[in-house]
Amino acid sequence: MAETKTKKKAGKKDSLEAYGVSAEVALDLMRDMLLYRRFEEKAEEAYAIGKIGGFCHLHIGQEGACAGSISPLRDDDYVVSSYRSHTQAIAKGITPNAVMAELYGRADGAAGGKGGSMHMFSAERRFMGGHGIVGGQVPLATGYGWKSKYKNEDSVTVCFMGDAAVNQGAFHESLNLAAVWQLPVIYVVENNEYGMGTAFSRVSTTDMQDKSASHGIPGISVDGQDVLATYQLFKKLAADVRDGAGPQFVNLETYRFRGHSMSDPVSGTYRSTEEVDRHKKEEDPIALLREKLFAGGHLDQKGLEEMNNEARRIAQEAADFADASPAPDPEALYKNVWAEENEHGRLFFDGRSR
Amino acid sequence: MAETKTKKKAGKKDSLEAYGVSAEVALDLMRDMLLYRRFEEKAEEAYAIGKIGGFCHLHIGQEGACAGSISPLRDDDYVVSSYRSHTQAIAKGITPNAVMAELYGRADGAAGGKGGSMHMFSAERRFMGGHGIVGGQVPLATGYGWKSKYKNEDSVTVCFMGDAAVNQGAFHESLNLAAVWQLPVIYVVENNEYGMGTAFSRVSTTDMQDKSASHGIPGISVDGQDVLATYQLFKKLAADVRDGAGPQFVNLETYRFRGHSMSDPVSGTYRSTEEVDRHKKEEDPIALLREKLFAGGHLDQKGLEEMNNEARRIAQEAADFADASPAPDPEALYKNVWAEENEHGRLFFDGRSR
Amino acid sequence: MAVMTYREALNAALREEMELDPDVFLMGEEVAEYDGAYKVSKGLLDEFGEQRIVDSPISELGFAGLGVGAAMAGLRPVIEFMTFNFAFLALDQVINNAAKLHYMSDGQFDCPIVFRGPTGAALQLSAQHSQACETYYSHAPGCKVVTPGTPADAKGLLKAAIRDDDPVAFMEGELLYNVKGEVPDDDDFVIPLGVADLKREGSDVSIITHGKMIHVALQAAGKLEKEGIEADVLDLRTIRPLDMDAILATVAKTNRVVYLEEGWPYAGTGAQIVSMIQDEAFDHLDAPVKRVTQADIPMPYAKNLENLAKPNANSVVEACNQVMYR
Amino acid sequence: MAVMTYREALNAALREEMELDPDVFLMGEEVAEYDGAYKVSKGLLDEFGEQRIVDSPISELGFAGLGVGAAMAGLRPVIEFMTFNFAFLALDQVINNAAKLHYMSDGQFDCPIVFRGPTGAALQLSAQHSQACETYYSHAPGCKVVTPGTPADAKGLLKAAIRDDDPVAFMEGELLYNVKGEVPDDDDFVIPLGVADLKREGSDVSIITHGKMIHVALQAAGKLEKEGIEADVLDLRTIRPLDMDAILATVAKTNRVVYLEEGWPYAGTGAQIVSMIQDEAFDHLDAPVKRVTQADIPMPYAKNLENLAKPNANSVVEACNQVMYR
Ligand SMILES: Cc1ncc(C[n+]2csc(CCOP(=O)(O)OP(=O)(O)O)c2C)c(N)n1
Ligand SMILES: Cc1ncc(C[n+]2csc(CCOP(=O)(O)OP(=O)(O)O)c2C)c(N)n1
Ligand SMILES: [Mg+2]
Ligand SMILES: [Mg+2]
Repeated sequence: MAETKTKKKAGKKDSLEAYGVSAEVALDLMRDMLLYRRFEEKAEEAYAIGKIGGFCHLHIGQEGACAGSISPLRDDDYVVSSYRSHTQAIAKGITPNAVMAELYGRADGAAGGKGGSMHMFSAERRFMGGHGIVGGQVPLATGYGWKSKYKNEDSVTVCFMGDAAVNQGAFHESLNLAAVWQLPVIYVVENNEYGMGTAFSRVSTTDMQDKSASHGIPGISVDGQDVLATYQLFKKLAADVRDGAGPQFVNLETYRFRGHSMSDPVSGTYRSTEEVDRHKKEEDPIALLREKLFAGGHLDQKGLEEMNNEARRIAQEAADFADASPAPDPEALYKNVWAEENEHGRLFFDGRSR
Repeated sequence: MAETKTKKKAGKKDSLEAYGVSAEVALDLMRDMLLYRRFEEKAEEAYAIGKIGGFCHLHIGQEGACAGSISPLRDDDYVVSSYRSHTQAIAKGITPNAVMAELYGRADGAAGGKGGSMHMFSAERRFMGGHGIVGGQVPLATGYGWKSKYKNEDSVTVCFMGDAAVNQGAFHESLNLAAVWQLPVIYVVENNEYGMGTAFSRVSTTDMQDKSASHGIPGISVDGQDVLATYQLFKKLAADVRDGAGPQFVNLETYRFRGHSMSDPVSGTYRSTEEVDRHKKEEDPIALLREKLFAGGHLDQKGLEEMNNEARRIAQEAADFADASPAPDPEALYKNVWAEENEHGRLFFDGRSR
Repeated sequence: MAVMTYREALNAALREEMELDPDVFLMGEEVAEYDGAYKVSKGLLDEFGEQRIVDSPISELGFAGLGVGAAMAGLRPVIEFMTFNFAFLALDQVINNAAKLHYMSDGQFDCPIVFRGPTGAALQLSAQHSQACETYYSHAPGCKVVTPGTPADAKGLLKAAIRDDDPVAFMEGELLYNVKGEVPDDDDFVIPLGVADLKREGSDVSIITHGKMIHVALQAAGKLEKEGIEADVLDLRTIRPLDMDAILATVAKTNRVVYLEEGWPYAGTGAQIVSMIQDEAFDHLDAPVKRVTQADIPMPYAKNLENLAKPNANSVVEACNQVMYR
Repeated sequence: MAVMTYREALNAALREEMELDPDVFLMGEEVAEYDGAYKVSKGLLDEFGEQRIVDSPISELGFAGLGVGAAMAGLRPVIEFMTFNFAFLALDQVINNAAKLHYMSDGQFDCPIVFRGPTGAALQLSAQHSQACETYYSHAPGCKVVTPGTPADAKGLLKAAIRDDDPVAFMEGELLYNVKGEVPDDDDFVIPLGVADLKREGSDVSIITHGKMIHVALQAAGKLEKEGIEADVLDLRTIRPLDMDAILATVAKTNRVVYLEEGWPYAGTGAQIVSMIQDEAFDHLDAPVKRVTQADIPMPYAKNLENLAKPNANSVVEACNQVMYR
């Protein structure tokens, strides 16, 4: 079933030209990844001092997968994801300020403080959420694709999920529906090798790339730590799908440098410290791109530091913004439960609207 | 992924030897198929005069798939199926009397009249039901396989489902679990080409045989109208699985000669009358075996008529038995809701046990 | 007024709303080529084509979720469950997504989707096919629940449900599809959600009910009439929003109430309504509110057992006698 | 008596039952190598091996159904849902299979399975992760529902649930896992299902509740005590079977009742219990029964909103004042 298999680690030393990516784009990707890293570190810091509550799933280590897959998209394309999606929300155009304010549970957050870490939304930017039920966003994505086709629009939907989500029935039902109706959806597994503490190889006997085989959808693997390869693939796929190529399935190979969520250990139980260290050392998407940019003379240490400072500044500004944003008005509690409060009858049953 | 593809219609003219099946077994299969046909016709008749109520899904046309797959099994093997399972219940050893009495909703039925057409059960015969939710039995089957493995038993589970069931998430989740834990389960699609009025090709872009590909389970196709080929395959598969070969997936190609249930048209809307007639003429499992038995000199017209009369007699006896069986005692209404009625507290909330 | 069946009324509502709004589409198993398992969508494929009347694979979770996504993106899907018994498979998408998305996104996304199909028992379909599912949907804020009992209500309420910007579980009755009744000829006959209907007037006792049970309630009222008892029969029509004013009005009038419903008792609609009545009309009650429900067991197949398990006019009469201390 | 956490009590119950009966096994996400998402199964993998403590793929419908099948075939599975919020995906297997199979097969197959895990809200986990799910399970005959609030109850009831021959939804509280309490040292400490526990005695007003809300109820009773009001606090412990005798006893004693629960109001446990109280103890009630529940909205993330949405001691005190007309 599978068509291409871009080998992991392949091409890491290649020049930008080999990817068909301009220096300008590559530098933008660098800026994006730096921002995602600094942003998540800031969130980590804020969590530690109790500014952020609940679960908080960081994207650190997976910035290449994020930047490379979302940058090639258009504004009117749809992106939807799981709970690990702060940086994807930013990539699709929600301001870091609004994302951080949401993490803080503040009125200026991307969901007015109601959603939190797992539920970022922007109707305007077509970022369709942050979803907390593993696999729950996959049928939704299929619905965005349905809408594009129904309305004869050439918008594309990119649906992110973790590697554990492919074991949900929702994944398989959705891929089959998308295949039958030839919907413009790119289903993307951000394959960071673990679902919480469970290695993918413990819950599947096949390779990730084969997971779409039952549905006749091509499975394509790409090294998500190589942001240029990822960018190149998604640029092509988005164009193909826009042109009617039908649904796609991407095994976006990556690695998470932190624990599953803030309360989980980074390593020690289900993966060794050496394994994590090796990945950090050899497969940091930022370092890998830096090497290429330095080698090609597109960036020097000073330029990098400037970029990094800018990323840091934006992340800090987001934290300051969030901190200054007020808690939601208590009046907001009962707002937006319903889109339409019918003229007649009772909708609430706790005595509030008696 | 798929390993064997026994082409449909292949080998229909072959001699018994080519299948490795003795004349004795072949004659037994003939007897079984005749019984299933006559039994279902009797049910059809009883339904028409209001003796049977609710839904009633007949197996007419699919007798070869049933006899060929269940005959090779042992008593301690598990069989579970969908709502289209009267004849499978008989094949696994429930008496035709008990099956018919269940259809009539009588006290002597296989489920005391509580289950009806869709829910035949026998704990003793390890016939695990008759299930009404499409795909709902597939996780259960996985559980029987789990139990066999857990208890170090060499019993095998055969799980039947219709072709539409492969589009249920339950199917995919189950196959993955069975693959990961190498459970002794044979998942069998009785592929009669339609789910109600929907042709399989309208709801899948891949062949049935590929439906297990995502899970690394081999997909095997066999012509279910050729009872000998079916028997041969299941004999081998049951032995393999008993020996630890792990889960299997069979595309058992067949055709239903009646409507989906008693209230549905046989043809005219979603399939042509010509199509049905052609299948009846060319692919009747009983006629196909008859040809072989006649050609090989294992059976003559007289012998066949005797067999047929015997089948007719058993079906009639079942109807008489069902007719004579009393309706369930009204006291049965509240019996067996709970396996254990706790000493304390209220379990029923309709005032009955206040 | 035209006389038509409940099925025809639903069909007309779908047709009219699809004509009015190109974003409305119908998706489900067998809804197109087969005209619907219960023929509710008869003829619509011819009229609207296969992009808008869509046969789906048997993937309840998948296509319900597809509908939710399409609704978020601006369409107005009508998702048919062949019956609600099969929709347990889709419940995660209804409760965790459809009902919560508007709130979680602080109002950025609406979910104008209708999930419709029959609920409750038909005839001898046994345990897995005979469950009244109202509780699973009405429990969750964010989801509206509509249960029409007559052709007119079916038509007027389905049109309102399709126009509503929230997810609506629209629960029909298989045994109602052939029921005939008058349906107003208005060009655009819409019944707003949240308005109960007094299907019969009387001042001695109130029978409150919803869905197909109104026919049982009316039958019981007929029997009571022969004994000189006049019952108010209040049809809630929609469970969420709930017309509490109408409930309180009938309680104030008769001071004696029976709640009748098709489903199981534990945490059924009736439980909630009893809880509100005793709270808000405590001093009006001359007797405890009695409930009549399905026997608290999975539905059996055998005809005699099934009849014993279902609520009927006699059990309603008996309950009325109890609240009247007769 | 030993003092231990709720988590340790559950762990001990699992260990003891697994030692006693080789057919008991535990399956779920992260239960083995990871010791459980909330560490309830800590150390059990080492003790019982990977055949009996089983890490599963994230396939709730699949592994719940696998458990039901294994139970039909004679094993006694304990299926852990990481939380019940994720079990909507599995509900078809629980309701349509586990709860109905014994009846549909006329008693030929038992389903001795326990589905366990936390229900309800923890801290700031937002709408999809903070739902109290009792209603979905208690509505259906054939399914038992257990909601322990203390370490002792957790241990004694889990042992009873595992030994019970019916499917049991065993609903814990994430916020309870660290709660400490005394647990009897008996060799085999089992609390039978269906026996409520009077957690505090008083004769002025009854607070009836279940699950983690007993702590809120006791807090409220403490506040009331300062005002000279003595509350009976009745912990139902199991919702199905339900100790109606204990409910009627406290109602007869105080004549004033507040039902407190963590979940949504519509068709919640409280609705059912109010419905039964007004029916069976009508003449004992000096005031309508009041209910205190979560705000009728999906759970918001922001700390201030979440606090407003959850039931608390003050709202219980207020309800008590209402039923006492203070
Ligand atoms: C249906 C469901 N089951 C379980 C969970 C609990 N849970 C949250 S994240 C997670 C692991 C998911 O791993 P993966 O899909 O690989 O995504 P990653 O966290 O690695 O990005 C689990 C089990 C859930 N949220 N939803
Ligand atoms: C989950 C679910 N959805 C829908 C139905 C209604 N239904 C019953 S049988 C059927 C068609 C199934 O076709 P197939 O699986 O091919 O089996 P066959 O009837 O051909 O044996 C449908 C849609 C159901 N019983 N369960
Ligand atoms: Mg992962
Ligand atoms: Mg079929």
